[in-house]
Amino acid sequence: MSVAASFSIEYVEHLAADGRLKGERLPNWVESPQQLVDLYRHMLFTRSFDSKAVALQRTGKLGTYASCLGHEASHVGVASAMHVDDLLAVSYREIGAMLMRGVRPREILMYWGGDERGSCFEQAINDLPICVPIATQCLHAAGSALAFKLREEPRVAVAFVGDGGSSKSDFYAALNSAGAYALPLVLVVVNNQWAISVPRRAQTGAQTLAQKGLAGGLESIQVDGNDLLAVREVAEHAIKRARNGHGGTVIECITYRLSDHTTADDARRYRDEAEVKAAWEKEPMLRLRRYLIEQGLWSESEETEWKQECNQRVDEEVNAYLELAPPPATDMFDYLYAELPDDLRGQRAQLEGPR
Amino acid sequence: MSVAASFSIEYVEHLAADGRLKGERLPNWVESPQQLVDLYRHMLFTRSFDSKAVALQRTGKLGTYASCLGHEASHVGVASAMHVDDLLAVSYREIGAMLMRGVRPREILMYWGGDERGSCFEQAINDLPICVPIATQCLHAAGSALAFKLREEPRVAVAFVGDGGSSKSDFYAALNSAGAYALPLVLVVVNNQWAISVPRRAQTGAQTLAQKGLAGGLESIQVDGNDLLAVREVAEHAIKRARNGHGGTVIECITYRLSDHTTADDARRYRDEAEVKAAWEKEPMLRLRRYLIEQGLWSESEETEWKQECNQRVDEEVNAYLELAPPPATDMFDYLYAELPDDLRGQRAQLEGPR
Amino acid sequence: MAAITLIEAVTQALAYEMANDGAVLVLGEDVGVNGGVFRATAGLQQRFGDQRVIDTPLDETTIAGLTVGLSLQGMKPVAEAQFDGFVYPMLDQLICHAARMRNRTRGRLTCPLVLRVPWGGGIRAPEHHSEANEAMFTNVPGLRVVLPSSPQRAYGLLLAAIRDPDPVIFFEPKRIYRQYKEEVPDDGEALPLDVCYVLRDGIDVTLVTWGAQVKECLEAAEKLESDGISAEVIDVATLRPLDFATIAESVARTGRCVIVHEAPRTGGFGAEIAARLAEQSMFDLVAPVERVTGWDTHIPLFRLEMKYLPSVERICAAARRTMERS
Amino acid sequence: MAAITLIEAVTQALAYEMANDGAVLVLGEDVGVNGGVFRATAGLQQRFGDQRVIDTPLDETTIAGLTVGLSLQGMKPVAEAQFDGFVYPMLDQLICHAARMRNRTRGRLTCPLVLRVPWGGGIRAPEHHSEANEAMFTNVPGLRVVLPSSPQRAYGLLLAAIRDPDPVIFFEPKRIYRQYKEEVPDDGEALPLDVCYVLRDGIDVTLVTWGAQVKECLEAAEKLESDGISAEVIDVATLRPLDFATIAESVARTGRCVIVHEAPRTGGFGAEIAARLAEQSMFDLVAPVERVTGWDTHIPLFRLEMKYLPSVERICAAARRTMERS
Ligand SMILES: Cc1ncc(C[n+]2csc(CCOP(=O)(O)OP(=O)(O)O)c2C)c(N)n1
Ligand SMILES: Cc1ncc(C[n+]2csc(CCOP(=O)(O)OP(=O)(O)O)c2C)c(N)n1
Ligand SMILES: [Mg+2]
Ligand SMILES: [Mg+2]
Repeated sequence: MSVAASFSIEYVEHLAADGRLKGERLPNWVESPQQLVDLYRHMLFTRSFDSKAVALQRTGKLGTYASCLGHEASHVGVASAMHVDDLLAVSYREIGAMLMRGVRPREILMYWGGDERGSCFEQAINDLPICVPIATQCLHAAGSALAFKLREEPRVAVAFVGDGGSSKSDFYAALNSAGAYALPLVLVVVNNQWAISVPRRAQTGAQTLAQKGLAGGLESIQVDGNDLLAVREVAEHAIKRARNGHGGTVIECITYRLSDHTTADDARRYRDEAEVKAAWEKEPMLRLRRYLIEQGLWSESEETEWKQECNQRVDEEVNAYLELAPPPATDMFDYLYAELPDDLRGQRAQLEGPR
Repeated sequence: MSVAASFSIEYVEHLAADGRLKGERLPNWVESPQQLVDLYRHMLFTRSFDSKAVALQRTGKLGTYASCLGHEASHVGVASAMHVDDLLAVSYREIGAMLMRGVRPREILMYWGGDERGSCFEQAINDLPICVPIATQCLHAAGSALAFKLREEPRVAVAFVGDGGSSKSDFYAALNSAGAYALPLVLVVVNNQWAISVPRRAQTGAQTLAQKGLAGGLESIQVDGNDLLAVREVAEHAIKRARNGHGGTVIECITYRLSDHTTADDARRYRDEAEVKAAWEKEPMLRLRRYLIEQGLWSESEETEWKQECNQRVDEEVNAYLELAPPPATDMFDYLYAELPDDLRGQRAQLEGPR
Repeated sequence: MAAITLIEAVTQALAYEMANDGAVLVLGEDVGVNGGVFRATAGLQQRFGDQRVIDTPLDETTIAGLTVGLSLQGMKPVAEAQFDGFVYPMLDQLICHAARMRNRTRGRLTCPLVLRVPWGGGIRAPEHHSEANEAMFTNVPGLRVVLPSSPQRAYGLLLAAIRDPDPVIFFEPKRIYRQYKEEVPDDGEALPLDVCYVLRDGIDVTLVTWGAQVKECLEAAEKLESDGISAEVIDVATLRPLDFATIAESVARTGRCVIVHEAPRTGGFGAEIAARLAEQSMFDLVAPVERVTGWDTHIPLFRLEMKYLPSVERICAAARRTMERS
Repeated sequence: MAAITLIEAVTQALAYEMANDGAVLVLGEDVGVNGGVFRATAGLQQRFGDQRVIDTPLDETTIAGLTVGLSLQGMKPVAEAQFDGFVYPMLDQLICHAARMRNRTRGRLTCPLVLRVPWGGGIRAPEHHSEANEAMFTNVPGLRVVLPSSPQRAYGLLLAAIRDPDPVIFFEPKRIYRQYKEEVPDDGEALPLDVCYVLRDGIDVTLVTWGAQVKECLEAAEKLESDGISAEVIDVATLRPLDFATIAESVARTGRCVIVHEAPRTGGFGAEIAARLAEQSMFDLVAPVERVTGWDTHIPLFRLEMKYLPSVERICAAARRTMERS
């Protein structure tokens, strides 16, 4: 009996829940303290937007919405490590990452407000739209990464997927092809412990979700997903590796879904309030705020001020969203093919004309 | 940074290619030397049948056929470790395992001869029929294993899949659910280095195929698939573990496809003759025969005699197959539903009647 | 006996048959403690335990494959697809295996399974949550395809589906899950799996439909009545195998037929009914057949979805055309 | 210019367009060194390199998903499904993504891809290698579905499919891959993607078909001719979008229509054509429409498969019935 292969999965963390650094100093990626403040602002903006979106849904002004409460460090940590030219493939909850990449708040609202125009991003033109069929976006990212590689473009594709989504065939297929072709692909598994009502442990017998990467021969690493310092470090490393032609990585971000699954869900039906309460102790904003304040980089008054500014910006976006006239019904024909086939002209006319 | 999990994949071998034991003595599973002789006979019977089937195809008396030349140790080693009540889910190449389980040679011929009745096994009634859509049988085995577990039956499901098949979503899905439900499931990956023309290295970046099991938290082990002693040991261990409620295992059997992919294939188009020649040096029969002869358990004359008997038995089966009248055309309706819906009676009558 | 909604009738049928037959089990995403995202399996895990009501990992391939495997062992799994837009990864296992196993093993192995699929649009749901893809299944030999449109039919047909020894795709029109209540005796009486239901008699035109559109058709019939047009309304209920005799008999009387469904028109199951009329009822028809369907587009996100779904107006207009063109 | 077979025409079109457009690439199982199990990509990897002709891991979900991703980046991937029976795991990516991307992003992102699918039975192939599942695709908005039946049409339509800015499912009737040769100039001329071809003129009955059955229909027309029945034969070639005008125009002249396809009848694409006749050509028809199709069963293993496929005899009998019943 001999050993054919051996592996270990590392866990990375820097910032403790109480806001203290675990190590001696900040990780290398931090170029200036101001960088941390900027990222913290992004996280706060995300949270402002998110709570506003939930409120809009509650008052009937938005359809079902999936909150990203508690995911801010994972979203901002990863997205901030990307280059503009890279590609982001989200599922539906990565609001923080989308905003960071330049998707406009109104676009996100339009999408959840039942308007396809929300996926016609004005700025984040490299990125893929929200992808509801779980984990299928991982393969779009893999195929895009293959295109980058074939064309020798120094670009990286980053896909987000949930703990639940990491059970899905498409996720395995993506990591398998990432390994087979040594693709510049980073798969970020946001392990927020729940897939609607199904807990993480019911999804798989694996000790970590990161180790799924081993099935494809990928780099595989676990990180405290509530720790911006750690997430950004791990993401930056994986993205650089990918860009330099060294292949793909699976990153498991350990975090917690502090909200219901969506506004259509009631999590009290299936999970313990105590668990949620405990998770609030570890949430990502608080610890970073504590750290920044401790270091004299941020203050309560700046917090208040920035929150106000966030709310104002969000309100503007909300207004823009609410004022939008519905799209013409004929859009459903007009964007179906590059050119409408003759066969469908009659139907389009019927839709348009008086019935 | 800390270590979240670590793993190693072991490689098991006992019998060297030259027929010598690598260790001091036979593995524990061997109860008597006669057992080895019996299994060797099975392997030889498999090879006789297999070469006859190829010959039948060459003379137009059989459709496309997938030879199992070189896989005899993997097939017989695994199948002989199973209980009668266990379930075997094969792909299409595991002739050696099917024969060992009691599938009649004529049934295998009927199947490849274009006759559905070949899947209506007379004896191996627990086992699933040949499954052409790659790796889908792994989920049938997983679902069956779930049934065994729910009913608290001490039964184990064993599925075979190829190196190519280990890239398929269904394989990952099966190992994921085996881990999630701690199923009595053993997934045997027969790594014969080729999936038609695609070499093992092009399927995945993983160093071993066994390590895919880690993605589901399964036991994961590699074995010399040309070494009956090792395969049987590893299979027996995994099956026992499964039967005792300790969950699933992925076994990777390292072997080689000595034949074309099927009779419809010409492997010279894509692989080196030298590679095949080298593989013949390691094939499973020779080393076991050397060992048995060395130990005085087998002789050249016994070999000749048994081969004659095999050929005779195979010929009887071939004759039974060739004499079989075609099934009635109406069978396509009569086995479609438990009872033919009224809606289809007209079509059946049309098929039956004069057209 | 209290009146119940369509979805409550589904739950009632599941509970009845689980109590009646120990081989019946329910599996899917969130079907356990959560009782399903639509609450179809609410209370079942509490009552029957987590060995009978099983949450699955989040993978539709897994659900379909496990379901096939369970059914091969004589269990009677009732799997749930969370929404119709997520059934596609299940097709391979359903088509290549569930639908073929009896035939390909000449009866040695069978797949007595049910796949429940919340179906169709009109509930302002997110993207991929409003599909009507029954046509993917109606060209598949070996399957049965059922689509009830009332609490009573949901109860009786689901019982029949579970008891049927072959695989059944059971679509549930989610728009009318809670539309109205009716009394549904919990008597375990199944309905036949190959019968169309005449919901309203008429003499001028036959409206043939299934699922949520039954509502629109009945409303259209009311409206047409006030114009002096008498419309017969047929709920197809089981698409495969099709009880064409009931439709043909009606059209033989009315001479006119409007087929209504919310799936896209081209290649939808309405085509099959129209085709059979062209084959078998040609000489009975006095006016061209009409189809009122979802457009040949994707069902839009919800700001536009009501412009996509067949409306009472479109149905009435089509019925009137059949009167004018005869 | 040497005459070539249908499959050689496929190879010729692929090679032409790969030389013409650097964004075109081929991917699938065994398409590389091996040149595909049917040899459709033979020689392409040698000529264009392994960055343009790419073997994939053995997973159809992977192939479909990578193809979508490649097309999103402006590549023009031509993926191969090894056999039609293996396309089902591709449906999710094709239906939920490829077919919808343009619409759902309002034109921001598009999926200019082709999926080539060796299609149909009649070659004594193993189980799951003989399916005719075009109806799975014809109800999907946003897709084009093409099915050529001659070397020339294979060449011209495949070029058109690759150049089309939207996803195209390209079925190749494997039974006639090598049936006969014809001259196919390698001139890069594409054929229109929405045209039916009248292959033979006739005045009594219109035979409408696609794929390998074109052969049977032309033979049937010969046979009918000797009985004094003049049959027009139409090759549909592109199923979606459908050029119904050509069919309607023919039926307006003949008054009779026999639709022939090898897929199972119920819910097959023949139903759509019959349905449109019932809607738009009712007053032209003098006899009921006939469908001659594969039975509503699975295509059997090869000892029985010719009893499943539409035969010249069945087609002739149906045509004669249309004469008798008018
Ligand atoms: C293919 C598919 N199946 C089912 C669903 C319904 N669904 C939406 S979200 C969800 C759970 C996802 O959990 P996870 O991947 O952990 O992501 P999270 O919601 O926690 O971010 C499910 C089952 C879906 N969107 N797609
Ligand atoms: C879903 C599916 N895709 C493609 C095929 C065609 N095919 C048959 S065998 C094969 C290669 C299988 O290789 P592997 O899994 O290594 O098994 P081996 O043939 O070596 O035993 C392929 C691609 C198939 N049968 N099923
Ligand atoms: Mg989650
Ligand atoms: Mg192999």
